[in-house]
Formats: sequence, structure tokens, C-alpha cells
Amino acid sequence: MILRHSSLEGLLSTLSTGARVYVPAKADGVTKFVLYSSSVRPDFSITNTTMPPKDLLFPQTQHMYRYGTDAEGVPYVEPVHDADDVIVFGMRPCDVRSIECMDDVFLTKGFVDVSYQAKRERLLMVAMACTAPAPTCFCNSMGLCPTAAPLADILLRPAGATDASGDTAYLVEAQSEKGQAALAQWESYKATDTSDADFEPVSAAVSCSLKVSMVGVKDKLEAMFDHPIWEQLSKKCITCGTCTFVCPTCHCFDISQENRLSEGTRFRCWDSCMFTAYTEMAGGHNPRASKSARVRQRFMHKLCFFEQRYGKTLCVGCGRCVEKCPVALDITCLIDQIGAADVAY
Amino acid sequence: MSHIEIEHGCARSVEGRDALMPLPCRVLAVSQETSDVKALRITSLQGTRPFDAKPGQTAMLSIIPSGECMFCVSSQGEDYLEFTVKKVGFVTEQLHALRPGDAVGLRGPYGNWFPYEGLRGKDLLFIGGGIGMAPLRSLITYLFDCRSEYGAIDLVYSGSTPDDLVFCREIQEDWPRIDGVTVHLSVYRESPGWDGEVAFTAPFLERLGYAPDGRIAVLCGGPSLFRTCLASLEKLGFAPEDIITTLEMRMKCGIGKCGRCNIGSHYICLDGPVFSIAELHKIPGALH
Amino acid sequence: MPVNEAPTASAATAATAATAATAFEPTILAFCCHWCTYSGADLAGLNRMSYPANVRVLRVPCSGRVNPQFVLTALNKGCDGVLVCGCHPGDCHYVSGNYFARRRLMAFKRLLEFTGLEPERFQVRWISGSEAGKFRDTVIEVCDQIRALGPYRSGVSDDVSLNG
Amino acid sequence: MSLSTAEALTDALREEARRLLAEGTVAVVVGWEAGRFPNQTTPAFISDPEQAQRLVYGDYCVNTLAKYALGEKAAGKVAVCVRGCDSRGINRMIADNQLLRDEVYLLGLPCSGMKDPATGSLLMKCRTCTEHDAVTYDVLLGPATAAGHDGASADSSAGDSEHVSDEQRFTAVLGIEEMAPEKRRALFDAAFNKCIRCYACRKSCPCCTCRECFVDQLRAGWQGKQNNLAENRFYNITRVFHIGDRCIECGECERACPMGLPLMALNRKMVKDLKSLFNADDAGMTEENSAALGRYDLGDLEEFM
Repeated sequence: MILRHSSLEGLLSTLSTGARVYVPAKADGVTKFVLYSSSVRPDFSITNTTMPPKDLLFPQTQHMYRYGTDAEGVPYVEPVHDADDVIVFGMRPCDVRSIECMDDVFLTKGFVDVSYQAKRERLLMVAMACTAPAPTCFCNSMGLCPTAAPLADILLRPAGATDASGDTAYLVEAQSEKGQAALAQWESYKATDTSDADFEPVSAAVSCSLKVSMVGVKDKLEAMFDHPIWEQLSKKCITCGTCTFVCPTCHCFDISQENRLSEGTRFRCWDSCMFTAYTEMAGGHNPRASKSARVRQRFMHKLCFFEQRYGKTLCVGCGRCVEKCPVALDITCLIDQIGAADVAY
Repeated sequence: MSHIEIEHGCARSVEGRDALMPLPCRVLAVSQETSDVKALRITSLQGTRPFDAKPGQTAMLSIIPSGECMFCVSSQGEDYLEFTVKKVGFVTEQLHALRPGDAVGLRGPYGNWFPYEGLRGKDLLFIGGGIGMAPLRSLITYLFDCRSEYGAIDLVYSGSTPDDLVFCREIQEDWPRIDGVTVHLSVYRESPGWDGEVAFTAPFLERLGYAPDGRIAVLCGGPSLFRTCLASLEKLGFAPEDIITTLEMRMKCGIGKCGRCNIGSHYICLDGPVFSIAELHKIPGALH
Repeated sequence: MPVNEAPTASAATAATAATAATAFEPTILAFCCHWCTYSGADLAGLNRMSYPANVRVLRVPCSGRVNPQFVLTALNKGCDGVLVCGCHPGDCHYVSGNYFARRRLMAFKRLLEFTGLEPERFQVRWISGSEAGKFRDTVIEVCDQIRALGPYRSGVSDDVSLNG
Repeated sequence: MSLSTAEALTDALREEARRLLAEGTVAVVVGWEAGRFPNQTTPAFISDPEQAQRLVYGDYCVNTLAKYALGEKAAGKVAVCVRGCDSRGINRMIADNQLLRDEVYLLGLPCSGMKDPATGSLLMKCRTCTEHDAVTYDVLLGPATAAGHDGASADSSAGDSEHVSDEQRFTAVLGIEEMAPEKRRALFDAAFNKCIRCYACRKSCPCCTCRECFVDQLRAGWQGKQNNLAENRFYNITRVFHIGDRCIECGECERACPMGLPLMALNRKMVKDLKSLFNADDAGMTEENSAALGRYDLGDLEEFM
């Protein structure tokens, strides 16, 4: 199916009648996925939104259940259900890949996370292939392709040729049954005066300029737990949580509660392995008390531990942390340093 | 010689139940074990055992409005699960204030368990310090229930003062009467009313001179006891495969998702807490 | 207790929801210094002066004890206004507590107003132990002002959705 | 600054760092080195004299380095590259009893305002800076720039750093003060709504040196962990109030903020009020602690009668 850029607005407003549709846009100076309405101007030229779409599945604050004591003094606990049909329109391939990582965490290994699952089942991912990766993008190096998003339900690839009116066209393909079914709603917006064959979609030749080599990185890291690199590298880290909060795959959380008189709600919220209190135990012992231990944990988890456990790297190469770290502690520089480290593996 | 197989990551969510949501429960009984340790027996609102836990498994106990803490189930009965709680922080302080009939939340069971199947027929050496007795006790009481299936049981247990020995009366009076059970107690400091051994655990253990002889050691205690006793066991000739321990780390979710108890590719709450020392040698940072 | 039996916060909230905005009754938290205003409130009670039951008196040892975070917490926990009352400058039981409080709260009040808080919602007054009438008048005045403003919206229940 | 000035300063810095390390005067030099991207720099920690050539100085040294002295001082004396902001941060930490003057060796550097490597324009924090040059140092590398000093400007581009008047410094504050209360509320509610509470602002701040931040005092329960407007407002206002009378106006918090919150408008509101109400000194100009909220005057303005 070919979709012209000029029909997007109509499509989005149709879609938003049956689901909550999120599109990349700038709101209050921050680029993120914004709930579509007629007043929102989607901006598909944003390569990576500052905030990743992860919070649509894993909100920064997720209320889990309410509790209290009933009139007879019997304690009760009742779940909070808040899943809705959601369409994320214009996810980048790296963000789609990040959902794959989150699926591994929340849906496998013996325990299924109920609230994540409820949201995940009602999520439709519409991906948009990248034509112009940002200078901080390095997804190629992490085994991704900027123009392919296998897990997405629907993939939009900007087509190379534009017609006389200068209107960009997208080649639309369903990649899952769910996507196929969803396309029924799109039919009336497709370009009828042309066919798929007339368009050459953006090709695999699109590539990030920033490149790192992941060869041997995981294996080397297995032997680098006690390497001096962590102490050196962590000196400049100020242990804020920026990298973990803008990361599309960071999924660590805390569980806390909010009480009002005799009732309350327990929620889970994002937490960061960079924070001292994250691993501090009652009684004061902290297994990751030092800054270097925490920095090591973050990078080892991304580049080594997660791969050992789930078979994929927990970094998708979106470059958000590279861009937002206030002290330029750059994961790509770290990968280079690991590559250069004289460690047998 | 084949080593004991410990299962990891074997806990599963209960169908139809949100693994993060507690069951409302009540306190059945409270007993003061030491000045800062209490044993709490928890029963469901219907008066039944909230769930089954295997020896060594953990559960998240909560004063629902205040917060949750992970504990090892220290024993279980027909209609209760028992937890041994040391007062160390905000939530445990409130757990200590509970009285029978009070409401609590409970979710679990989580984590793996001591390899009680594989231990059948073996001689066992338990080494514990202070509150570290709680997880050991879950296995020991299990072994007592099917005593004939296991070999000799030796216990080396110590605490800073006699008051830090949890379940002291039971351990001193009841356990030695059981066939094939030997108990060695020590305290670290001379204390009024204590005429037993005064020694740190590791030298005491070495002095007792247990030889491996197919024996399996089960170790649980604070960081310094763990380090020193591990060295002593290795000195006595125990192979890392024959030393089993249970780890403690801050846990929040209990289901291997929230990240804080991550060591290497493992989550202690899900894959542990029970590991052999041989396994821990292969996990970066686990023995730090 | 120098305060009349007061409706609970949740009852007040429920009442607000049930009836029109004109029936709004604010909840006001008054931090009162033990050495002066608290006695002044007591005296007001002894003299059978009547004042609105909207005010909840919280005794503090000194106005200097009032951490500005208390004010924010009170607003977040459902109060519609906060009043801090202490000894007149020069009369502090601890010599200087209210002088520190004066500087601190003056700066804090300006900061809150800078971020858009209505000035009436956070007020500071010096009321001595003998000024029962001033206590009553202050409570009436503050209560009327905040009743006119309507309930305070803290945003406790609006969880921030980062995307959206 | 011109390329030649930057190069000359870089050479002088490297030479001085090499000498200090080789002679054992200091254990580590904290400066900047080149990052991966064009013009990007990142904080550098040099303890081997041979590595001193990694140091760079120029128009893009965006990080204020003062706070690193705290983390590095355990290893011995710390040489820190200082400009106006860094040196005021050092003074502030000395005043707050976090640091002794003797624990640091300050390498003064002239500054004409730093630029954003991505855009090449002067950083927001540098546009309203009142003290470009180090207010304290052990050695001054290169001539002082014009602002606030008598010396002639180092080169023509120092025109960037003409003296900033209070009016310019408080422009943002004055603009917001003029708004109607509802507009101010809307402005800050939008800002606080954006906050993700990554705490980059407190972590980058040379005044935020509490061993345990109120945020982490879980037992006291000041700060809920939920991200909502009320909690975000609580955090942001409390942060400002805690540092307001000690703020050195380095602007690191606002630069570090990934969500672009107007943190300096909040900080400067405090600075401006304390200055006008209590005649407070600009913070960090000396090692003395003269924080306005830590003292009082019998004759202070009375408005609570």
C-alpha cells in the first residue's frame, strides 16, 4: 500500500477514534510521543524523540493495586486496570527493538508481569524507517537496520521518489496478523493513482555514521569485572539517572506506595541503578556502594549480562544517553575502550 | 563423584494471579526470639496456609501501607507460614509492632530452594550466624520431618552474644535430642550466664575439624562470617561444589524484573537465593 | 484542645464533591508556636470566641521549627491553605527562632508565589499568647480568603505521562 | 576566544599539569579532554604526567568542574581547572565545610563564555554569567578576560563577555514576576510536569553536597517516588530553597537538565529576593559562608505583623 504524507492527518484522526494514538511531536520543548489530537502536530522528521516510547508500556508511575480495610475491618487488595488500545505511530526501528528487550524481561522467565502484558497485548506498533540517522545514532553497530523493524506490526518506509506535488510517499507493509487486520482502517487513505511498484522504498543502504565494533565485547566484559576501566570511567559520572531514564530499554523499577488516611495505592516507578539508594539494604549495607560499581553494573548489564540471559544486547543504539549525558560519558567510547583493552577472551 | 544439582529460576507465577499483588493475610502468632528478632506466623484470611513454600524459598511480607520486605520462610505449619524478622529498618520495625489478628500482605513464594532431594542420604554440616539461622532452619526442620532419609546433621551456630542466637532454646534443648544431630554453639564475646564456647565462627569451625567425607556444608550468615567460614571450609578440604549458601540482596519485585538483585546474568530473587559456591565463583561480583 | 470538633479531611472533600462550589469549605493547617499562638488559641477557646472549624492547629515548639517542606507537604496532602503563627519578633522563647523563621518564610513565600501559588494560601502572622482576638480574627480572615479562592489543586492525582 | 588563544591556553595548561603531576604537587588534574563528536569535550582526570597532553581548553568546555574535587580529594591534592563558575563552586564548598582550600590547587583560566558544541552559540548559562574569570586561583594561565576585572580583554572575541548587569542577570525572573499568577502557575506546572526526576540538577550542583539528600530520606518520607505534578513540584521547589542562598549561579543544573526545565529562573528568583531583602552577597566570591538564610538581622523587613 502506498500512503501519501498528505493523507496522514486524515488517517491519524480516523485511527484516534478507536484507540489512543501516539505520534512523535514536540511538547513543552521536549520531543516525545504525544497523544494525537487535532491540536497536535506530528513531526516525523524527529529521528529520535528525547523520551523513548517505553512508558506507554512501562509508565514512570504505574499504579498496581489499591488497598485498605473494609467496614468490618477486613483488609482488601484490588487491582488497578488501566490498559487501553494504543497505537504508537512512527516508532523508530531502535525503539521497536527496545520493546523486544522489554518483552523478554516482563513476559518470560517464569513470571509474566500482568500490567505490562495487559498493555502489550493492546499495543499496535507502527514503525517508520529512518532515512536520516542522527549523528548520535549507532543502531547498525548493535545489529539493527535503520530501515527494518521486524517486530513492528506495520512498517512505513518513506519511498525514494516523490511525486510532482512534492508529497512524500510511504510504502506501507503489514508485518503481523495484527498489523494486517489493522490495515483495513487504512484502505480509504491509500494512494489509488499509483502502485507499490512505482516506488522504491528507502533502502538498507541507510546507515549510521557513528560506528562501533561489538566483536568480542560481551566475551571480554566477562573477564573485565575487576578491570581498572570502571574506576577510570566512572570518575566523571555524576550518578544522575538521565541515561537510564531516557534509555528505551532500561527497565529497573522500585515499588512504593501512596497513602491517604486508611487507604492507599501501591505503584511501581522507574528507578535507576545509578542511584545510591537503589541497592541499599535495610540496615545500611550496600552491595553497590561505590560509583564505579554502579557504573559497571549499568554497562555490564547492557552489554554483557543481558545478552547472557536473553541472547541480545540491552543497547539498541538509539544514542539518547550519548546525547543527554551531562558529562558526555559515552557508551560508544566505552565500547571502543573495551575493544582496545588487552583482555584475553 | 556427582555433585548436588541445584535448580535455578524454577519458581513460576501462579496462573491467574498477579505475582506482584499481595494476598491479604493475618498474623496468627508472634514470638519474641531475641531482643531484636521476632518470629511471625502468618495465616490467610480463611485461616489456611497462604501457600506452600519449599525449604529456602522466600516471600514478600508487607505492612501494606508502609512497604514490603523479602524474607525466607523459616518454617511452615498446617495453617501458617513462619518468618523470622530482625528489626533493622523502617518496615521491620513495624513488623515487630504487629500483634495476632493484625493484617499483613504476603506474596510469593519466590526463588529456588535447597536441593533437599539431592541431599538425601548425605551427611550435612550447617554453619550459621545470628539471623542467618532463619533460612537454615527451614531446611533443618524439613530434614527432621523425614529424619531417616538423611545422614548425620551437624550444626555450628554462633552469634555476637547469647541474645543473638535465634531459636536458642529449641536449638539447645530440642535439637540435640534428635537422633544423629549434633549442635555446637558459640558466642563472640564473654557474656554473663554463658558458659559455652566463646569464639568466632571460623576458628571454631576449624577447631571442630570437620572433614569433607562426602559431607555437604550449608552456610548462611553476614558478610564477614560468610567470608571467613568459606575460607575455613576450603581449608578443611570442602570442594566449592559441596558448599551451599543462600544469598541476601535488596529485592523489590521477587520475580526477576526490577533489577536490583542482579548479579551477572542472574537475579537472586528468581534464580537464587540458593547457590553452590562453585556456581558463585562463576558469577562476577557474587563473592565480593 | 483549643479547636472545635472538625470534620475530617475526607468528609470535607466528599462534601465539596457533592455540592456546588459555593459550599466549599477549606481545610487550613495552622502551625502554632507553643509559647504564644497556641496559648492565644487556647485563650480564644476559654473566652468562648467562635472561629471557623476549618482550621487544624498543629503545635510546634517555635515558628523556627517550621521547615518550609512542611508547607509544601501540607498542600500536597490536601490542605487548601497553610498558616504559620509565631511570637512577635523580640519575644522568641529561644531568643532567635522567629528571626530565622522570618527570613526563611519571607523568601519561601516569594518563591511559592513566583511559581504561581496564590499569596493567601500561605500566610505568616505573629500572635502572642494574650492575643486571642487576633488569633480568631486571623483565622476568620484567612478562612474567608481561601474559601473565596476555592480548593487547592496540588496535582497529586495527575500522574505525569511522559508521552502524551 | 580565538583559535590561537585556545591553543596557547591548552599548551600552558598541559605544561602546568605535567609539571604539577611530575613534581608530585598534586595527585590528579581535573580538566577537559576532547570527546567523540566535533567540538565536544568531557571532564578529564589526569594522574599520569605523560597523559597531560590529553587536556584541552577552548570555547566548548561546558562542564563546571568544581564538584569533582570532592570525589578526587581522597587520592591527594587535586588540581582543578577553574574559571569564574568553577572557582566560585570551590569557594562555596569550602564555605560549606566540604573542602579545605589546601586540598585543591586551582589552575585559573580566562573565559569568554562557553559554546554549545551542537549549535556553536553561547551557552545559556554563560550569557548571564557575572564572573567569567576565576575569583581564586593558585596560578593564572593566560591573561584575564575583561569581565569584572581591570585587565584588558584577552582578544577581540572577549566582547562576548561584557559585564552583565543585574537587569540582564535577572531578565528571566523579572519577566516571570510580571506575569499574572495563573500564567506563572501554568508555566511552572508545565515545567514540573516535564521533570523526570533524574536528579541531574542536584548531582551537578556544587551546592548540593548533603551526605543524604531529603529525597533519599525515605523514613522521613519527604519525597514520594511517584512522578506526578505534586511530587515534582515538591522536589523542584525544595531543591531551589535548599541551595537558593548559596547558589553560585553556575547554571550547571539547567545545562544538565535533559528536559529543559527553567531551573535558573527559580534559582535566580531566590538570589534576587535575598539580595534585595537582606542585601545578600553573591555566593562563592570568597571562602566565607555568608548564606543569607543562615543568619538574621534584628532590623529585617517586617511583613508578617
